[in-house]
Amino acid sequence: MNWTNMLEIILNNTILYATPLVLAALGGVLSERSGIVNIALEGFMIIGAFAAAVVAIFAGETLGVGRMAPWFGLLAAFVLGVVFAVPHAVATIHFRADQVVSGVALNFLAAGFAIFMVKNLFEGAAQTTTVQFPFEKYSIPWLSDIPIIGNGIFFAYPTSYLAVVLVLIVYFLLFRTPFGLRIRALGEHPHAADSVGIRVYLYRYMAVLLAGGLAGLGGAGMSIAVTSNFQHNTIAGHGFMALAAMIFGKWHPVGAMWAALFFGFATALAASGQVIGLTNYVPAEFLIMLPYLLTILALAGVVGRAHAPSALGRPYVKGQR
Amino acid sequence: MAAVVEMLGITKRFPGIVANDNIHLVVEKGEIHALLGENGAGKSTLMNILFGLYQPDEGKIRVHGKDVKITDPNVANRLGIGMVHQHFMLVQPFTVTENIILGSEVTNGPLLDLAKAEKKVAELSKRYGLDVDPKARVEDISVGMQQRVEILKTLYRGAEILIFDEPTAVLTPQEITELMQIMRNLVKEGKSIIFITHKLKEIMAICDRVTVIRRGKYIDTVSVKETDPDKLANMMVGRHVQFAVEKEAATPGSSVLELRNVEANGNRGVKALNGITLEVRAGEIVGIAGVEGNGQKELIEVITGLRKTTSGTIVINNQEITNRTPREIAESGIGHIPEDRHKRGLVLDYSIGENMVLNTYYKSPFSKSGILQFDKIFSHARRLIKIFDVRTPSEYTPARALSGGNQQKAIIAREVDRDPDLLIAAQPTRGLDVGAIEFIHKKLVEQRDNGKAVLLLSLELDEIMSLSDRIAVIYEGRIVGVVKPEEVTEHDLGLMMSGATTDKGREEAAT
Amino acid sequence: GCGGAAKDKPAPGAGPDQKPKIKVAMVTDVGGVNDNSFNQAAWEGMKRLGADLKLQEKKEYTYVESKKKEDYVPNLNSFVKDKWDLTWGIGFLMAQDLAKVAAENPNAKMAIIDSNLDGKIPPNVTAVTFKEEEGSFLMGVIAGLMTKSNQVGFVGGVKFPLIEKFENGFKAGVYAVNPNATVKVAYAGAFDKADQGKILASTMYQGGADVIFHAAGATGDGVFTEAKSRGKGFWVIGVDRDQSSLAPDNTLSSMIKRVDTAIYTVSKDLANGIWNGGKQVELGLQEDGVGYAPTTSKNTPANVIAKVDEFKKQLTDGKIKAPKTAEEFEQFKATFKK
Amino acid sequence: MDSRFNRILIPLIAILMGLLVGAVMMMSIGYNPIAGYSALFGGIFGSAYNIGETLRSVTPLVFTGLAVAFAFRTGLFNIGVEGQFIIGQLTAAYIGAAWSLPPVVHALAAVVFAMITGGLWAAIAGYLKARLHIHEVITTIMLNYIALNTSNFLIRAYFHGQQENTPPIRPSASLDMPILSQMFDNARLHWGILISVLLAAAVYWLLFRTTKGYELRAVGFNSHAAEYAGMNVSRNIVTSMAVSGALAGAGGAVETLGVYGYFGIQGGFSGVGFDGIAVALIGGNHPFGVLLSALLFGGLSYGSSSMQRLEGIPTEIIRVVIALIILFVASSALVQWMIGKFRRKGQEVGRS
Ligand SMILES: Nc1ncnc2c1ncn2[C@@H]1O[C@H](COP(=O)(O)OP(=O)(O)OP(=O)(O)O)[C@@H](O)[C@H]1O
Ligand SMILES: Nc1ncnc2c1ncn2[C@@H]1O[C@H](COP(=O)(O)OP(=O)(O)OP(=O)(O)O)[C@@H](O)[C@H]1O
Ligand SMILES: [Mg+2]
Ligand SMILES: [Mg+2]
Repeated sequence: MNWTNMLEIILNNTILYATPLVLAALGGVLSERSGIVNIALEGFMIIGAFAAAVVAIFAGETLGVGRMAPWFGLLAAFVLGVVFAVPHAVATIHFRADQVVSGVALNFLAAGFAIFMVKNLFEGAAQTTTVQFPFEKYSIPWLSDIPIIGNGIFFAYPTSYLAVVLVLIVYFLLFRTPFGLRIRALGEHPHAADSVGIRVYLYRYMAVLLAGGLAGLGGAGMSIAVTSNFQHNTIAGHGFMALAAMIFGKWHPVGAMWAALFFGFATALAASGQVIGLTNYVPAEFLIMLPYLLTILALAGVVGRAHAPSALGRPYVKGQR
Repeated sequence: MAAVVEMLGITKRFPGIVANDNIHLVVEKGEIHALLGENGAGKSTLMNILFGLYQPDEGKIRVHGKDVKITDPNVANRLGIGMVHQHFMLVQPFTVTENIILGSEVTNGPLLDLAKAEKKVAELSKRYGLDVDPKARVEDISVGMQQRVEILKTLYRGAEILIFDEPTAVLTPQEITELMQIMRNLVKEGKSIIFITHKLKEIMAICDRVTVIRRGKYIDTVSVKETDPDKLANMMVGRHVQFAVEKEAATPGSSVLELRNVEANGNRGVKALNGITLEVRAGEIVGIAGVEGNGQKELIEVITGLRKTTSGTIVINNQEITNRTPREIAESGIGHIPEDRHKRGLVLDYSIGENMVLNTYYKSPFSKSGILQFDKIFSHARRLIKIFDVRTPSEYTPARALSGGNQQKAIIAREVDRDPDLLIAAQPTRGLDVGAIEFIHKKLVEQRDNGKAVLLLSLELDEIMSLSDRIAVIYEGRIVGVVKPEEVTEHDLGLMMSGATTDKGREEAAT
Repeated sequence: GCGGAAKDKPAPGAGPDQKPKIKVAMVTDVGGVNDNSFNQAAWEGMKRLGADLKLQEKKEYTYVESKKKEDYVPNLNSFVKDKWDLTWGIGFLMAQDLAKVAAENPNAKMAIIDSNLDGKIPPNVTAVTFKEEEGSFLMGVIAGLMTKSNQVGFVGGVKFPLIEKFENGFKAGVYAVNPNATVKVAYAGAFDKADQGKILASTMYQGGADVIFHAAGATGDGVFTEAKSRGKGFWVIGVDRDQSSLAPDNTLSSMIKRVDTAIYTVSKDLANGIWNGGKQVELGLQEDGVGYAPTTSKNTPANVIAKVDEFKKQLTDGKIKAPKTAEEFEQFKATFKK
Repeated sequence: MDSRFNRILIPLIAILMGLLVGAVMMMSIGYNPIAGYSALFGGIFGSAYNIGETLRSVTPLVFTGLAVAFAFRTGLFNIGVEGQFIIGQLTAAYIGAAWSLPPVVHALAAVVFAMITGGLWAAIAGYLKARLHIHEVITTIMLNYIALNTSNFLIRAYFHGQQENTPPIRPSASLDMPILSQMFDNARLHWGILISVLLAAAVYWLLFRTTKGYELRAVGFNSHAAEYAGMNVSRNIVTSMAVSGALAGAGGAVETLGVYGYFGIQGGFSGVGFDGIAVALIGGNHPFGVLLSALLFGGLSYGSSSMQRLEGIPTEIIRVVIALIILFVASSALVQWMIGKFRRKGQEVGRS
């Protein structure tokens, strides 16, 4: 294939793969900046993927809203993501549960619940039917006429554009508003925040619930854009990759985005490698694991350690250091 | 004058102990009221109650004559009560301004307006003579400036009644004089101040009245004019306290520690030590005097192996230990009371007993062929707790649960008990009450008299003066002079510390 | 049970007038019974048997899902130990485990799909395998004839012998009808990564391929969504069952494996007293064990289908042999002539 | 004493609450919880065979649980157990098939080498953290995929028997326990169970009784203080990752040598490593706690398939139940609060 095509598709796949990770990682950033560890991203993504697929199917087939269907799905994913974040929030904030334990529990809960519901909604089937109206790629006028990056970058799913917008929003929220200042203070020194009368619990709740919603959107990005259905393995480790992106991106929304794009780029690169027949020289398995190798190498190259919010993972108890 | 704060019959119980037992505290408008008591006496607790962080089990609180329930810091803020906490409540990666406005932010629509906020902060700091850089990150500024930020936080919230919990424990002498001036300005502005300190001369210097508590019980409230340090010490400890350190003249022996032109970089890569040359001999206490941030920290770190030197040699007992590992150096006969007890000195989640063997755990009798001997470890701990009077429920209590004062005693016990040839003591009495200080000073002198070398680092000039046999003054990573305490006044020392003697040289270098 | 292989009496309860009775169970692999693939097909076969013999679900025919690899043995045993007449293991993944259980319980009758147990088939086991290479060959023929760009693609799940049968059969089919067409091959490294499937597919399509055949389970779903979102002219060929519903306007055909037929016939035979234990039953085009989906005619012109049937005949007559491995494919290229 | 009492009571209550919610879910879709749970417990304890298989399914969880718990105790989060387990499986399969040694020795050699390779694999993440300060959570996640694909490649290219599997291990390398298996009606019981218990004891001893354990935990709690005390922080980080990985590797080895007798190309992760995280955390990251939580976790998931087989109840319900149990155990504050309320009620009743 000629190299412009190649470049286009690599860029395009980079974005395709990165989008769900970016959305979920944003959730991670919010939650962990407020001091609550969030390895439940995987679970929230599962729930989001589930909700989006089911609602998109229902809206498309029963309500007959046609092309609007995926948007309903997206909304549902956010809402159910928030709902599922509630137990995590209650357990870790109110009942001081170990935040990792609670996260692990939620991953189980989400997986179990989602499949359980699918089996009930689709007479016993382990996966939903195919989403008849999934998201379609949109190309941005003018921009998409630019050679290479036009088709590479400005021809993507709405979820990708949404992700970019949300990166900016979360960035402003965290670094330009009082809300963000308070959230970040909680992640660093909750006692300080408390001593100036910030409602520690309230703000942590908001952060964790929003995180659930964002990760939910990430899941939706898989089921109604990429796979067009939901089944037990629609989300297979993506939540953990998002977690990695968040850390790689140093708990910063923009950083997380670049990290996710990096994973996506490596994945797309590996795919192209196989297709152009590198497998005659390199075993397929090595191309398949390339992204993970590159990540480690990249991290080894990065100067300056990422350091987590100081109070991350420690439950907040008044009057105790 | 009307009472602005009345705390009447306050009782607060914690699991296993009564921190406050029917305590009274009445503060009048425009006064600086000292709260005095041993470590663990209940001062911080009482103040945390006034600030709404703890709820009293009994007793009532009146502010401006009205009964109030201070359920949380918001209420306290609304009542015009502000607190400068003993352990700073500052968000390290935030800027000064961000820390000050946190919780009552300056906004422009939905967004933060940091520019406007910085102006406000600048105004405030001018008005009260609290010099801060609004844009600086807290993690980059000196402890003194951090404290000024804490004060600004309360003023920014319009506090009329300010609580200072041991502000001076962490300050340099210069900073202390500045703080005193600030406090005077504040009362001029009509504020009232509650001032916790263990340093009686500070109380004598600026307080109007002082309330003394002991072991959680109210002792008395007296006017400073009608009392003196000895009376206060007596009231607080319940016995006579010896302030002046009694010691015979030193009989220095062979050289124990020797540094030759040692250079090293600080955390930010800039040169922190440039050519330190210093000797400490057996049977003497050498004090390092200097303004904070002139290389004291780095000096100790290179000696103990926690920081690499870039050039120069360090010799202990005639054996070179430059850039050896901390363990090798410790084995060669160094004991180290670290400056930051929480960061370096203790594993807060380990029991006191386990902490007492933090650097000997691998040696007999505490470890036999790789196996820990807990009976030995804890009996050892019991012994030290007894000798050094560490106030702890038991040797199994986690270090975290101890009063900072007692945490400090535990560390000192551990290091002194190892009976090292060279004992490095950094800020050994910071935050301790007079009783504890007296005791620790005795221990250091004992070490010396047993023919051991002691390297004392303290920001308290009078501690340096009273303990040291020789004083080495450090300035900009160099020893700019070694003097005998009886031959200098605090004033001369202060001048040397501020680099006065080398001003000219610096100007030349600058041009 | 009562040993003795071939001449087994009809199972208890079978009288002259009434239908023969039998208790048959199947153990799915980790895909679960509704995997839209061969576990599901297997269960359809069971249901057909149940309807036919008026068997009662759960009591006389049933299934159990395996969640993990470790579940296979206990799941198989759960039926063997309550003396069910026949226990199916669905999928090559449980080959070793089924052999083990069969050996421990020589009186229990068992059968497995997709494995010949490395040729060492115990007397109480029937091993059903399919000639995927033959079905894939036909898919190759379709792809080879339908491609306009002379570039076609193959997306595999994980690279191992079973999937390589698909790959090489397919390549041979393409070669047979269109020697100068190139086949791009890529493996996702997983059967459950639809996003990988989509990325591989889009890379292939973008690179000029216009037909893609997948043998990658759920990873293949990504191939369908990619074809669908690209619209007309980007073709995909499904696997195992008729997958055209996933992208009706882009699906040329599906290489179907009649797992259901296999389950149905072998079980029904046993009910009627026919049991060929210890043997490998290999189902190819001949036996209708593999073939192309009925919906093929939707997007594939009749002349192409005719060509496919022609090759089908040659394969069944043994005139040509579809290759299973890379080596066999090389030989095929060497020997095959128009 | 009260706290010790709670340490028993809280998990019990958590389990009950979890099962309760599960029952509600069953009823909500028209299944009979009594029947469901009797099927579940029948599936766990119902027969000698089931008991045996339950124990078998618990065994790998003990290893992975120990691996995660050990890392946690030393301040590290090892999400890489999954991959280290795979490395162990591969190593054991290779040594078991390729070498020829006298019986017991052969099996032991395979386990030991699996521990070494698993340990080295994990040590990579340890080294990257110690030297380059790369967060172990990222590296271990990445190393999982790398392990999976490396193993798949090695098997496909150099080491496959029939089809996608490695050649079977030699009898001399097997960890089977024929006698015990017989007793449990051919359940796949093997020496690995014993090994897992021994390792649990060993981990306890290493962590809480030895000088090394004191160091490892100190570094985990406060690396600055550890450095001050003359401990080599970097080396300790690498060591604890290596030990953690060795435990996982041992798990992989016994799974290969005791259960399957071969290893194969994998389409994905088995999840046993991730389950190990849950097991470790339910077990309070204490070796003996891990033993118990592995029993709970393994038992429930194993029994769930009988629930599906006999009553047609989706096994996901059990996933949910397990999730809730973890959640309730974690939120011990909640449970304590409930116990408290309950007690107070009791007292009031007593008074009146
Ligand atoms: N949150 C708490 N939990 C348990 N005990 C506490 C708590 N806070 C204070 N105490 C106990 O109450 C006693 C008084 O503590 P407090 O901090 O008031 O002493 P202090 O006067 O501030 O000591 P210092 O002079 O060292 O600051 C201490 O013995 C401490 O153990
Ligand atoms: N988690 C806890 N459990 C028990 N006691 C605690 C706990 N946290 C704090 N304390 C007690 O609260 C009191 C206040 O803590 P703080 O650090 O102010 O002690 P402190 O003695 O004032 O410190 P310093 O000696 O540095 O002045 C201390 O006496 C300490 O014993
Ligand atoms: Mg205090
Ligand atoms: Mg104090």
